[in-house]
Amino acid sequence: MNSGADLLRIEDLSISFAMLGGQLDAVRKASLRVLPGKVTALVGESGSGKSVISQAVMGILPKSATCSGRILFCDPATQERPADLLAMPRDGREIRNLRGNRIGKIFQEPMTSLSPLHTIGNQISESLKIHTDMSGRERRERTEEMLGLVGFSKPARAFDMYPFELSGGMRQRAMIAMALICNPSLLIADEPTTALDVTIQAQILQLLRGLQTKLNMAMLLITHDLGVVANVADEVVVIYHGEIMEAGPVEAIFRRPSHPYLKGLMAAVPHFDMKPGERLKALREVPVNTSNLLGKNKIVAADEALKPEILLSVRNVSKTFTTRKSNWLAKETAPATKAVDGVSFDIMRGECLGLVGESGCGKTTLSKILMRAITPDEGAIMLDSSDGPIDVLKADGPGLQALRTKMQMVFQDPVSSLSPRMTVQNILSEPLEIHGRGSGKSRLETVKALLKAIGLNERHLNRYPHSFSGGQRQRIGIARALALGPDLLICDEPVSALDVSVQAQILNLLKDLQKELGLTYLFISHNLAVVDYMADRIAVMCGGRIVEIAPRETLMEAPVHPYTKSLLAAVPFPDLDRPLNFSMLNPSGASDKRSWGKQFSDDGDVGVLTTADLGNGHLVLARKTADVRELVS
Amino acid sequence: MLRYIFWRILAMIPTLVIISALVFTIIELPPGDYFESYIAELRAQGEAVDTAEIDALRKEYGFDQPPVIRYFHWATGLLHGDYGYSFEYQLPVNEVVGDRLWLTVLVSFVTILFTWLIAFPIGIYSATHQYSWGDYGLTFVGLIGIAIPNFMFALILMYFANIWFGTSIGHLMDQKYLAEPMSWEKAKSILEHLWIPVLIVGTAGTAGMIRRLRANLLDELQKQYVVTAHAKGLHPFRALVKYPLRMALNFFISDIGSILPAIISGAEITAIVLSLETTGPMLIKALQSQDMYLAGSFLMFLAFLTVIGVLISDIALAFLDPRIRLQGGSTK
Amino acid sequence: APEPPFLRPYLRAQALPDLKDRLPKNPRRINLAAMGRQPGKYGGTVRMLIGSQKDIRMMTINGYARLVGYTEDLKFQPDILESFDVQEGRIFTFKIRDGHRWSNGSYLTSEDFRYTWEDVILNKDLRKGGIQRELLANGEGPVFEVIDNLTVRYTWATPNPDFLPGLAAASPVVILMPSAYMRHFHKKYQDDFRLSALMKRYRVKKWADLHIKMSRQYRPENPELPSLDPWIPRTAPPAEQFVFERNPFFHRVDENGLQLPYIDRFLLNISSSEIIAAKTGAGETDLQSTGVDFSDYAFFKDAEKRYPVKVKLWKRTQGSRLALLPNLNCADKVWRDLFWDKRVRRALSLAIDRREINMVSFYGLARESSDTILPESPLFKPEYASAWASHDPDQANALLDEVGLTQRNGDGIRLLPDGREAQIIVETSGESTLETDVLELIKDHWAKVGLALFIKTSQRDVFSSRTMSGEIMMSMWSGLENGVPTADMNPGDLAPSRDDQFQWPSWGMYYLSIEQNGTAPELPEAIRLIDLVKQWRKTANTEERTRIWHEMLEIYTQSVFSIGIVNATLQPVMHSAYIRNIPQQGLYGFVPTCYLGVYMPDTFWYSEEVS
Amino acid sequence: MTVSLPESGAPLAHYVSTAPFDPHSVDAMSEEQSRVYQASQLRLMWWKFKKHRLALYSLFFLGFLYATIAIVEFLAPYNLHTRNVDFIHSPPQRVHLFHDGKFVGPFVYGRTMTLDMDTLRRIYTDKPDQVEPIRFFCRGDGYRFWGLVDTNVHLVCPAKDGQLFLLGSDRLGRDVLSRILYGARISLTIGLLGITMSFVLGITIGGLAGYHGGVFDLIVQRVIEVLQSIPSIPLWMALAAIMPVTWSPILIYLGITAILGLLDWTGLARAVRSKLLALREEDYVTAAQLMGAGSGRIIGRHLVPGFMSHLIATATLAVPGMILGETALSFLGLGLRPPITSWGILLTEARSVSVIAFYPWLLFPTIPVILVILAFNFLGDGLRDAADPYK
Ligand SMILES: Nc1ncnc2c1ncn2[C@@H]1O[C@H](COP(=O)(O)OP(=O)(O)OP(=O)(O)O)[C@@H](O)[C@H]1O
Ligand SMILES: Nc1ncnc2c1ncn2[C@@H]1O[C@H](COP(=O)(O)OP(=O)(O)OP(=O)(O)O)[C@@H](O)[C@H]1O
Ligand SMILES: [Mg+2]
Ligand SMILES: [Mg+2]
Repeated sequence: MNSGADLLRIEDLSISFAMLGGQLDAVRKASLRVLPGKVTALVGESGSGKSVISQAVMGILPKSATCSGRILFCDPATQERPADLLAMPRDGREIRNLRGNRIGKIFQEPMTSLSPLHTIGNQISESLKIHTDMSGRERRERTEEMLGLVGFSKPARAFDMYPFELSGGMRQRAMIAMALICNPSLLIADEPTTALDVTIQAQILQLLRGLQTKLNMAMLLITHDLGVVANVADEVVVIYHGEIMEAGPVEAIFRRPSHPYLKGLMAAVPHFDMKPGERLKALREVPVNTSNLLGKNKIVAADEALKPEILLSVRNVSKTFTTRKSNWLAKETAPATKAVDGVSFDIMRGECLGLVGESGCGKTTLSKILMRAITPDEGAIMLDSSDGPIDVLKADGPGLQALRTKMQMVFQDPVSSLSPRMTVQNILSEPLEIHGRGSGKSRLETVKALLKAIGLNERHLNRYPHSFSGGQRQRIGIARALALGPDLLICDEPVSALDVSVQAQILNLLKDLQKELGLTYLFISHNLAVVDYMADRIAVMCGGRIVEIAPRETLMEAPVHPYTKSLLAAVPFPDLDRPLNFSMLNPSGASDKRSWGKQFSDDGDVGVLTTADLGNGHLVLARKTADVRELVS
Repeated sequence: MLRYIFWRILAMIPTLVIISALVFTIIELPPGDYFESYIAELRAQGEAVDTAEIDALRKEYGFDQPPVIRYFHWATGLLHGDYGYSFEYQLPVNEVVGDRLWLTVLVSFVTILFTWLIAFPIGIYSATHQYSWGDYGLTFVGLIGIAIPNFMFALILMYFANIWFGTSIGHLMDQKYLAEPMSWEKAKSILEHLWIPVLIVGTAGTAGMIRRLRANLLDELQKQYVVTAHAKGLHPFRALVKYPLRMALNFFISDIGSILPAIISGAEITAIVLSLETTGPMLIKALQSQDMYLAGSFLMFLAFLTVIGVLISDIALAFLDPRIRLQGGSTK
Repeated sequence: APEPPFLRPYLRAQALPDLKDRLPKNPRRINLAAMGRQPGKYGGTVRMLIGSQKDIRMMTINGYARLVGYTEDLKFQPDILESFDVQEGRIFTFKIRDGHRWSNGSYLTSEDFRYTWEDVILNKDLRKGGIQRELLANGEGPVFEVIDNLTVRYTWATPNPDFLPGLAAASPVVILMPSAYMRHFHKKYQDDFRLSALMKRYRVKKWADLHIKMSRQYRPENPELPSLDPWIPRTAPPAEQFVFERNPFFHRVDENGLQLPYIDRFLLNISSSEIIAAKTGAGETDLQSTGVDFSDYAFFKDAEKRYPVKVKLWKRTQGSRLALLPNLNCADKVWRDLFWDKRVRRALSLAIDRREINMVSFYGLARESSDTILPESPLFKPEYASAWASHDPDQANALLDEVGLTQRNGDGIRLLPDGREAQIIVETSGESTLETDVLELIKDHWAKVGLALFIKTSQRDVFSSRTMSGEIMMSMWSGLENGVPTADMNPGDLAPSRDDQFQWPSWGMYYLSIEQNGTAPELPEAIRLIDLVKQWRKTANTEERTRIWHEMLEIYTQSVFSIGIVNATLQPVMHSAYIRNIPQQGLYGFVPTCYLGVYMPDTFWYSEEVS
Repeated sequence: MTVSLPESGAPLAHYVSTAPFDPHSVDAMSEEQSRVYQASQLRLMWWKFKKHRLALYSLFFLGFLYATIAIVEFLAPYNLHTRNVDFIHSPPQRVHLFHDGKFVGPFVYGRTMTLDMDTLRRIYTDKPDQVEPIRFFCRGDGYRFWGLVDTNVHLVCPAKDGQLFLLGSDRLGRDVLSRILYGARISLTIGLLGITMSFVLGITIGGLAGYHGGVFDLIVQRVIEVLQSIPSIPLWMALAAIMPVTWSPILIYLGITAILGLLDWTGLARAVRSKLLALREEDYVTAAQLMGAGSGRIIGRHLVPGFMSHLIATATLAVPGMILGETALSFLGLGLRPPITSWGILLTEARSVSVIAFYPWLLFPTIPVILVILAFNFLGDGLRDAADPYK
């Protein structure tokens, strides 16, 4: 193993963007390195320049960017002398030979990074086509193998699927497969696991680690999940506003954080031992005038008692997708996916229902059904709004319009859910315009207040979505959903792209709103600590069904379903002393029903499972025949 | 999809019926009929007109009957493959068109090929080298092509080709080869003449293609998935062709519906000026002299091609972009 | 005499008899030297351009083989006929050349006349319109007799002055068809089975259509149809190129005994009218007079430098190249009253500066004249041409004032009695810029006498119905079609006799429909004119006819029924410099000279040297 | 101070930045910045637009052109129909400044015409001693300005009793330059109506069909098929024939343009539709739907902007059609005809080979056509850039 020389040495890198009204310095004289076979983690606040650095390494900065400094790359596999990547001609042969081949990159936004017109198999195997001389069949085999490695249960089928048919997590895994397919010696992973549930995340981390040892692959890991950092990184670099604040071996960083910024970050991480009512400590707490923020005043406390308890009741909702065959002239025999399968639950007024579950288990689909963005095959949904009950699936005309103000959603994919040709100001004021809230001027005020609440400011008003960092975009999505002051807010991974401190800020904001205005949340997240912090009750989904639902404490402390249990076991902690036990993890994913007890699995029979009530609102999906005690044991 | 195609083909029937009615109306619209314009022409040439005889002819061809009845006769004729009778040529319509059809297809086909061969590379170049001298220069040349009216361009080219290369004026070949069977000399003569209409019609069309392709490409080039492709080490050109170009083709595909009929109808004005032996001038002539069955059947044929073209374009669209659902509404 | 080399293959194959047997016993002998031309030799192909397929009729017109035709100075002469005899202007006896053969070799006999008369003209299926106008005298058809195998006679009760001109016309009256051939298509002679097979083959629904289709002579679309023309068609439409080859049985010979025509072949290529001039100027035609205009002359002249071509300028025969025709039947009462006043018409004519128009559009080479006959006509008198055709705005103003149009508005435009401005809308088919240009000029001329002119262009086919209904106030069209008449030609053009005369369509209709439709002429001059036409038709006496012609011309020009501008405009005739015998000067027109017809293109020949 | 890396491969020291740290330090905005950040979107677009020099010049050029339309009478040295029959087909006159080495200011030499009776051509020769200075702000042909005031003031006029044919004269001795100036009036205005109509219809109908899809789309597509099946030339012919003959040619042309505009949207509609069929699957459209946005808004604010480049390109490409569309028709004897003048008419008047051979200056009207088309295209480029968020 050659760990002699740095694989990647970034020296005094500065990057700035030419913008109207002057230039924006995204990175200022940053230096860092990656050793062969080692992992350097780059952590830092959202918008601090992490992605930009990674783009600079790949030579794919936008044209409006200018950069200076040196990026030396020395590939041990080819025994070449260090070469300055910045000095290479843009899109020249030299750099192209490295890209995708010696340096792989996992992009932060998996949806937009994949071409919508090509199957993922096509896009993944393309790297092989460019850099190897494998035959078509070999490429397909290799790709399917890779897809299997990143956790696709049916790789052969996934090969022929289009990105829009995949869930967020699946796309991210496709992206990972694409970056790894050529066995690069350097992997730049920009938030590689944000859309993945903890079990898959653990599986991916394990895979990466395997490659690291097996192929001596080095990794520049960009993440804000300190838990992941603690588990995989060898060296850590902390960046803030484009400047390196602290750097050192992982030991030093986690045991002796010195810089106030790093300390703040550490403090902002939500953890499982938080007392009820304890607030997260954000780096900067922005006091918000909540009532002003949402454009309408709501005195909740007064009439809360009058309202019925249940805000939204969902009964027996199902949705099946038929995948589009790439050869569609043939009879449509493509297997159907049951994305949501007979889901029923209630959301109480004022509560926060957490929804967790494996990637691809149907969470997004379910939430879109609730929002009427997808029509379910069957089921009923009733919303008991402040103006009387609304049948969500049947509403139309003014009823539908009213419904829209009552329910809002934060999309999982922040990039694609923002109109690329609207400025932030347009985006945020649009819901107000649609529903005729306020005058032009007051709307602008509201927009500014919203921006402030999510930690952005006026200078961002006139920018277009593409010029924001991943986390910034996600926050814009949250602000938009909040603008109307809905009764029910569905948050699909609202903080996945946020660093812990901003995450704390946003979570606190959501909590405040809940408290003061009585907002209700359906909170989808992979980050169990976050769910733990936010939710009053937690529902666990697997394979399109809700397998367990219970109040937070019950679920966290006494999970019953094996799937829930394995989820909890896979949570990485930002603590060097509590490393993930990779060997304990189920190699084929937590949803592998074979490892479940027989009382929980249906063994392929339909209709043998039913919800068992364990009391106290704790429901579990189990065989009709199983009795309660048997389950708890 | 097969079902969709099936339904679409069914839907073509009422469409074609409506079109046939419209075509008939359009041909009927101008006051008078073939015989009147025939009389007018005879008079303009100083020939005597036997009105009684013409009245008899008119009766003969049913022109004393109401248009609706004539429409039915014509439409049922069409169904039986009887395209009616050309007054002007005094022949059944299908005999009139004859060889012209193939010459038209030849000219149009070469023109379209020329347009694409020119427009695609230039469009791609312009988009990737936005605001370079090349971009400006090619844009300029392309725009000149549409800025000079075809008939004038035709006259100019024709004149100078005659002066400089001694090419005979107009037509698709030197007149002496007209009656001859195909030979090497004749083919050469055709080539010598072909480039003029191809250049004229081609340049008139390329600018549109170039500019639209450029615009669409410019939009797509900034998409993240292009960056991904670059990050895979794909050659920029290959990346461009595989990803953004395919996206940008959308507009192009949606236009197939009008390409098919254009192949047959050809660029009428240019063809008239150059006196090409194609179908365009024949159509115009038939319209002008109100030779209604010739014109009508011709238009119907074009309409049929349009309808087919639209169908092809829809199917191609679904091929091109898997997200496109042709059947569903705006919500999934 | 030598055989044409072109026919050699046929002769060798014995597909044709020798020249001696091909010619009638008494062929028509043309003495070229006496005509001031050179006798020539056989051979050559002439390329000619036509604007549309219909223009293959140019071969019939230019070929000009008629039973009776005009000489160059417009006298009747027998051509296909050996001789003809006219008694009392109503008894016409025709003598056929002995041994005259159709182009397929069958003999021409009285039977062909009989067939045409009895089985075609009198057949109700074939002639739905009845007997042609030219064959009617006083509404009655002739009595037809076969005197012998080579002699026929047509006898009318009253004189029929239109008969011979009809036969000599560019588009002649058909009284002769190849009966042997045509019988195949005639119900009377063909059995039903074969007839229906033929109908199927030629895709026609009725036997009459078949007969009409196969017998078309004026537009020679049937290459099978036996013909008497110098060149016979070899191409069936549709085609882009029509080939005509010499008729081996043609009945004319030159003084050396060579059978005419000299030229073997004509190739007629269809070109769009837009490029006929361009092609002509590029030397791509050997003989071209149609589709080219005076405005192309400079271009052709330039081509003389580059190609072995020559361009000649002939005179057009129209009474006026362009004429303004005030619609005396126009619906607008006020204007109609004004137009009925001859002072107004005269004023309109006097106001026009013909000199300027001549200079601008014709290089001063045309003749400024009223719409009347040309000096080439034996009936010409200078006073006809100069009648009200000088440029005299003062007199025009005076005339208009006299009429009572004294009020003017601020722009100097006169006001009509009802207070409207005097705006004259002139409609034109606007097919050439010449018309609009001339109108532009006239607009200014008329403005000087206080009349506003507006130009409106409309489609040619709606023109006549709109004039008829009085919607058109004044139109621009060509003047008298035949500017070189003889007293024996029908003077109907000068009187309201047809519905396509745009100055009095309704009156013309009245006469044409034998007082069934239209309205009776109301102006005394018009009534007189039509009376004179009737008189002319009744008399067979040339002197009497001459008198009538003069009276009519006098009335017509003095009344200014049509406002002529310039006549004797020039027509370029472009030809290969190798072709001989094309007259330096000629009268060019459909009537009466049949374009090149009376100048006998069958006597044109190719020499080895350029002239 | 910045971080310094250790030697290649050496262990990394624990580095801590000593720079002052304030989490609330949002960089203070400079005045320039705050101006930018507060600016309205239109203003931002204008700034971006301005950066495209050529587009800016094009805008000025077109603005200037449209302004001149209003005062053509003043700008043109002659009136539209002023003729001088002594100067038929006179080639362009050169403007000189010096005569005999002396500065005289802009002038042209007087000309004489001789008729060559052999070739029937007019030969023009400059008279080397006859200096005809060009006059400015001078009195010339009278005209009624905007139908209100009678005046005869022109920007430039020929010398008294002299001629000024800067671009030559035509077959009636009319000044080509003046006719081009007058022609601009019709060429630059009437066609706009048709373009606007077809654009509004194309975007709306295509947008609705693409966005809603389903049955609506099916119907719209059938309608489009029907309309596309009718080639425009026969339609022109039919319409031209049935328009009341009493209408003025302008009115007829306007009417036909309008009707064609009503029918011409199909191509655009199909393009819009197929693009929207794809775009409507984007998440941001769902997001907008969930906000309660109506179809109009979604199409107008979310979808169409994503298609703006294409629309702008199409619009600028429609300009040649607007200017020259009528040439094809005039050519067929439909549409506008003399004496009304537009660029198209001026060009169709030059439709014989002899013009190209002898009077090439009659082809001058192509130059303004080319310039206008180029200007519109560059303007379109600028607009595209201004609307482009990635710029
Ligand atoms: N194309 C661009 N044009 C202008 N500014 C940009 C562009 N891309 C990024 N920026 C700016 O550069 C800064 C750094 O962005 P970057 O994407 O590197 O953040 P990041 O550290 O990856 O944040 P996150 O964790 O939220 O993804 C941000 O302020 C962002 O607004
Ligand atoms: N448009 C579609 N066509 C076909 N299948 C789809 C479509 N959308 C989603 N699916 C399938 O439905 C299943 C559920 O997807 P969904 O997006 O709801 O997952 P998720 O729970 O949100 O996952 P993640 O946490 O990874 O985002 C997946 O198997 C996915 O492949
Ligand atoms: Mg980032
Ligand atoms: Mg999801």
